[in-house]
Amino acid sequence: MADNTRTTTAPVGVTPNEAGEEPLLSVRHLRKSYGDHEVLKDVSFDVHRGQVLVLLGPSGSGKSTLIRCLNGLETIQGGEIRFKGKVVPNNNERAWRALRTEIGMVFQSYDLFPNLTVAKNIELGPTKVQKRAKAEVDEQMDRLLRDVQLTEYKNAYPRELSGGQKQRIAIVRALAMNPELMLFDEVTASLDPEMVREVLELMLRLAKRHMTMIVVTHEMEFARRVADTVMFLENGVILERQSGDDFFTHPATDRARSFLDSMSPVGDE
Amino acid sequence: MADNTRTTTAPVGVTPNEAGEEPLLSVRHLRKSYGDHEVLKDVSFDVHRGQVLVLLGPSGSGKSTLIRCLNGLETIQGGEIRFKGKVVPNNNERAWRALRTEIGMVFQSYDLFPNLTVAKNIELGPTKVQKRAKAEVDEQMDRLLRDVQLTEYKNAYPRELSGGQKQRIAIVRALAMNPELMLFDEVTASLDPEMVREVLELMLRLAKRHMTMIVVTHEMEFARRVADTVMFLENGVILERQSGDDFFTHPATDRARSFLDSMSPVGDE
Amino acid sequence: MVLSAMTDPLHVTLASGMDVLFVGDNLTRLLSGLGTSVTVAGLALLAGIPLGVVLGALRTLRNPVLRAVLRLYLEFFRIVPTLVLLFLSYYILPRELGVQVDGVTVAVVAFGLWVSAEISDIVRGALISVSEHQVDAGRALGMSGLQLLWYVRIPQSVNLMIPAVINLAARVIMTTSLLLLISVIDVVTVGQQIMEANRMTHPDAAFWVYGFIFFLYFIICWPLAMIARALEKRAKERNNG
Amino acid sequence: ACGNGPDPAAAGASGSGSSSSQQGQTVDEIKKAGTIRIATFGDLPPYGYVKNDGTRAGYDVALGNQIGKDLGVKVDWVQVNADGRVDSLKSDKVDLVLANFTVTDERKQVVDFAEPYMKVSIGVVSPDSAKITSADQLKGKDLAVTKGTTAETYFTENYPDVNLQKFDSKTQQFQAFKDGRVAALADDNTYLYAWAKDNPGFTVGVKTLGDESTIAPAVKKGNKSLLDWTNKEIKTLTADGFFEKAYESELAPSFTSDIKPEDVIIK
Amino acid sequence: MSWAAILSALPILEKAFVVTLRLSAISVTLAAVLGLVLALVREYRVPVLAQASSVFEELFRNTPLLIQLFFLYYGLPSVGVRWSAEACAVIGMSVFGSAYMSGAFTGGFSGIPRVQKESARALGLSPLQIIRHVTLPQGLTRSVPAVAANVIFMVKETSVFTVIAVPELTNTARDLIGMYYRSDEYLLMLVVAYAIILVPLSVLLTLLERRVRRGTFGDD
Ligand SMILES: Nc1ncnc2c1ncn2[C@@H]1O[C@H](COP(=O)(O)OP(=O)(O)OP(=O)(O)O)[C@@H](O)[C@H]1O
Ligand SMILES: Nc1ncnc2c1ncn2[C@@H]1O[C@H](COP(=O)(O)OP(=O)(O)OP(=O)(O)O)[C@@H](O)[C@H]1O
Ligand SMILES: [Mg+2]
Ligand SMILES: [Mg+2]
Repeated sequence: MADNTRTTTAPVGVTPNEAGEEPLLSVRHLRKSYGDHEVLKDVSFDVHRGQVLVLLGPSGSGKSTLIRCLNGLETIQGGEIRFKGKVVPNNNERAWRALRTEIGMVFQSYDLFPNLTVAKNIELGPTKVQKRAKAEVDEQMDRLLRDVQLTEYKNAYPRELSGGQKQRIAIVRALAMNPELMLFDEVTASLDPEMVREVLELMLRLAKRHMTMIVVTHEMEFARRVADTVMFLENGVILERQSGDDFFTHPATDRARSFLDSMSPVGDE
Repeated sequence: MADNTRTTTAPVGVTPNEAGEEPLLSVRHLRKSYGDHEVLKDVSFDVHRGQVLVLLGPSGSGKSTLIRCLNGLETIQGGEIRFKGKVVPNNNERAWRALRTEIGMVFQSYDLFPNLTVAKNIELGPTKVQKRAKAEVDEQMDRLLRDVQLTEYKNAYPRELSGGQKQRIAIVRALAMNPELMLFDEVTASLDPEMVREVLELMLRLAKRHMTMIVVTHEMEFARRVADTVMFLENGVILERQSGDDFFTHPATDRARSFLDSMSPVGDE
Repeated sequence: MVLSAMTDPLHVTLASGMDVLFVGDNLTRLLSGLGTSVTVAGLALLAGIPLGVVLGALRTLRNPVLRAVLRLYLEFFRIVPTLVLLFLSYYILPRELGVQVDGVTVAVVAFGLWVSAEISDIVRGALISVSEHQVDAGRALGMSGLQLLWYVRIPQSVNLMIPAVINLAARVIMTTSLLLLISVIDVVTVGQQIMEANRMTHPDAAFWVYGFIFFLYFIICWPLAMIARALEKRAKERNNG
Repeated sequence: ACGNGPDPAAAGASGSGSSSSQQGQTVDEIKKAGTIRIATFGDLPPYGYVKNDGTRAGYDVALGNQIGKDLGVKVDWVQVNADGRVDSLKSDKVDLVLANFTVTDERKQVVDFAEPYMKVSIGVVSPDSAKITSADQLKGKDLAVTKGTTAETYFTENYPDVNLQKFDSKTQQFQAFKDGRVAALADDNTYLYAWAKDNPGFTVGVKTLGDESTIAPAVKKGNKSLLDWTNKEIKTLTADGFFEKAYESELAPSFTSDIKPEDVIIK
Repeated sequence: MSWAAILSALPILEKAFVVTLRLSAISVTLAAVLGLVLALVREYRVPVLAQASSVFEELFRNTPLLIQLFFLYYGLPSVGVRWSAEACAVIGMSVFGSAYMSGAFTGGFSGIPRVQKESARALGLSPLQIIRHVTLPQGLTRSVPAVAANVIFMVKETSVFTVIAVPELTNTARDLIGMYYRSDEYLLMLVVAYAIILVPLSVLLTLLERRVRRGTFGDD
């Protein structure tokens, strides 16, 4: 699954993986600015089916922005995004709206709808957007809830859940749409330390089941375990892109090395 | 300095430390409720000069409440707090106000006054409360700022500082009163991971200089390094109290053990 | 200052002055005058709220022309005092419409338009106060603009709108005190009729009649304010929880 | 189609709908509608006021009720203040104004007056303790008037040195006067006679000011149909002695004995 | 539309304009000061006064200004208290406005994060020092938007002074209409006069709001 490109400049042109398959997602020359401030500068990379890509980088480097671009939540200033081989017309909300049912996303801030029960939160997308039959959706929901051991909270409101439970439900809500790609943006960053674990374990299980995922996280131990590929971003530029094992043992750039140092627990000098 | 009581019930009566000195702070049978909800139940412990006491426990166990009681920020329902040998009359705001110049406190959420510059923030307590001469205060401030390498931000407003810088200034502000005891309540919990380190390192330096401190934290690695004594709180009760080394290697209670497990990085099974 | 005026003869007149309220049908007349005021307020709200909701929703759209026009509409009502608005309608409405319009209708139209402007701002404010995270979460599920409005923005902002609307209702009721200036027989007009009819027997009627009307308005508007506050508090707790 | 009153626009919709709103309702339309809308004061005893039982009474009201009877329709009273009388006609809120409406040249340009039914001129009432006996004494003093009355116009034009305090309604001007907020009050003398009788300690020190004027019913400008009918009605009523009777029942009890019917009624 | 009528009414309305401005300025200032005192009394839970302040606010927020003015001007003299029309207007509006202003200030004070006051206490500051260094500077800044809205509201409400014969804008315009029957001209002048006061005022207050928000709190 892991591809072993070790390069500081991103490849240009669609790169088939070892199996010769086309990538699921392919990004070329992506540029994004807020006003004068260029946040992503010529970003290119591929993600293949079943691959887990971990995005690392200091605060403000553009990780969230990049991941939001991959779901069409931001307008972009240039470049090309290709999903399942087809180019997504830039900044076309209608095209993205259709794609979003195939790309699931979970945010850092709890994003369950507080006015709806857990069940209603999960059903909303499949029934109202995908227009699937409620019976079938409910059956799938029950399965997913059992999987995360939250069946008993089906009729609870988000406010009755702990932070970790909320994030697991948010993941279930995205999974209920049967996405082909999942995007995770620091989903454990707002959690109490004790709850971080239950969410990360769910994500590990997904990775083991070959879900294609792009993950932004500050949990280094988790990143090390889950990453097929690591992409290190700074100032909107991909500084390096390596297999997870290589990145954590011998990062290619000084910047990445000092970043890894700063993330290790205090006092390990 | 570390005392080696290993007990699940807190000692009663003031306990001199090895050197026979009276404790700096001594708490007996402290009780605190919010309405019907009893948050602290009969809490007793001592802190000696130069000692670092780390308070651990799951969310909602009462750590913040306890630390706030030690600065008179909460009214209490019973018990006795003794500082430098003298009993503090319960819920007497005037008595506490005098003591607060000797007990510094830093909160989780940034608590610098946004309407004042860094310098004004630091000067406020020493000049207005302690009525010290501005020249002398300024000299001390310059020394402290140099120590945390933030001299250049002297005339900046808090909004121009990063989270880590804000917390270091908050610590400097407390130190400028020359307190004999410092209270820290999860001062790194709102920080980006990269900024956590600069704050924890400052706290480590303080500990090395024998500042007496009570610290609530979720950073286990840091806790292990800094703690002379660890006190484990659950549901408002001190479940155990041990030297730091002992606590992290062989906690006495199952509850503490499972707590430590849950705090370790994911996937260490 | 008031106390210094409380000399002895006062107590004689106090008793007699209050009687005015209970002579003849005066009490019922006052109450029915108040009924007129409350009816006007009710009709104005009934007309103004739906219009305001639509305008408010339109103001969240991106169309700059539409937004500018609606903003101007709001600003007009913000600048012109309600009393002046009432006169404008009183003098201009019948002429422009070429039909007979009585004071009550004038008031309902004027207040209704004013209410719609205020409601549009309440609705817009509430709709855009829904956190962008929530809207992003909806978009990430593939929802369309209308679905976002219907499933995310509206349900999450009604509990902010309702207290504001109740507060506005109380304000509209209070503002109906201006009706006397356009010849509507409202509670104040009735009060003045009573003072005039009893000017010989109760020379101090003004104190009691105006005092009573003051009290009447208070017992209508105060509970509304309390309800609004309670709902506001609950909405805040919900949003945090 | 809105409003509580009768709806002539609907009544005349088939034919002269637009003309009716140009010139007001014709007599035929009023009869068809079954109601005539008359503007009057609600706070001007003994001319137009509301009794404690909520019914209207007074000299103007008696005339209006007689008109309603002779037309064979119900009277729909619309209470106005002085400054609302012209506009109530202009904006079709009423068919007829019977509200102590003094005939003036300015007003003739905006409404049509019928034959007068009362004589009037401006008077000034003041406290006995500081009696005002000529208008010149008022210079630099506060004088209460009601907005839209002839008294206001008269003093504005002839005595610019008098500080006019302008009130919305009769109630308010008399209340302010009695509270000692002003030195004197100017209004129609007939009205002041009645008020001074009710309020011992006050005298109408200036009985007539300027020219004697008349009070007449008014209709919307151009409403010839109703104007002609009203003229005929006033003549008939005068001949029948209606106004003497009304004077005796409505006004006399409120006036002091030095006032004679001839001071008020037009022969 | 007659330009002659407009021109001849200009000097009269100009006088009325000044009256409206003057009474607005006085009432707004008094209301702001009184409102601040009421809010502080409540913020610091001064016994008795705090409750009195709440009752005061409820009473005058929930009754129309017009009735309050009638009561002051026509009602009080019958029990022996007589104030001039302008005094009634200013007293009435200040009382009425202060009920709204105290709400605005209370909102500003309660918006200060709890930790701000606590960290001030933790530094040993006395309650008065906390008011001076924390509550006032931060609370006033936070209440600017609500206070600004109240200012606009109060200036508009001065139109109600017309009922107690204060020769302000609305009163004067109605009077002109009553005398000369030219409603179009005078109504237009009335609306323009209010716009001349309120448009610049509201622009000014919006600018102040923006500045204060940026200046003091940034993204905090
Ligand atoms: N809505 C916005 N408007 C303007 N600038 C923005 C906006 N969102 C992000 N930025 C800027 O874009 C840059 C990248 O931000 P982004 O949130 O993508 O960083 P990040 O890598 O996710 O950081 P973090 O680890 O703190 O989440 C930052 O400099 C940020 O200030
Ligand atoms: N102001 C308050 N009113 C009512 N209950 C409170 C209040 N503050 C705290 N509590 C309750 O007291 C208990 C202890 O809270 P406390 O904040 O001391 O826990 P903690 O150990 O600091 O938790 P954390 O690790 O999440 O900070 C909790 O159950 C909490 O809900
Ligand atoms: Mg981010
Ligand atoms: Mg805590």
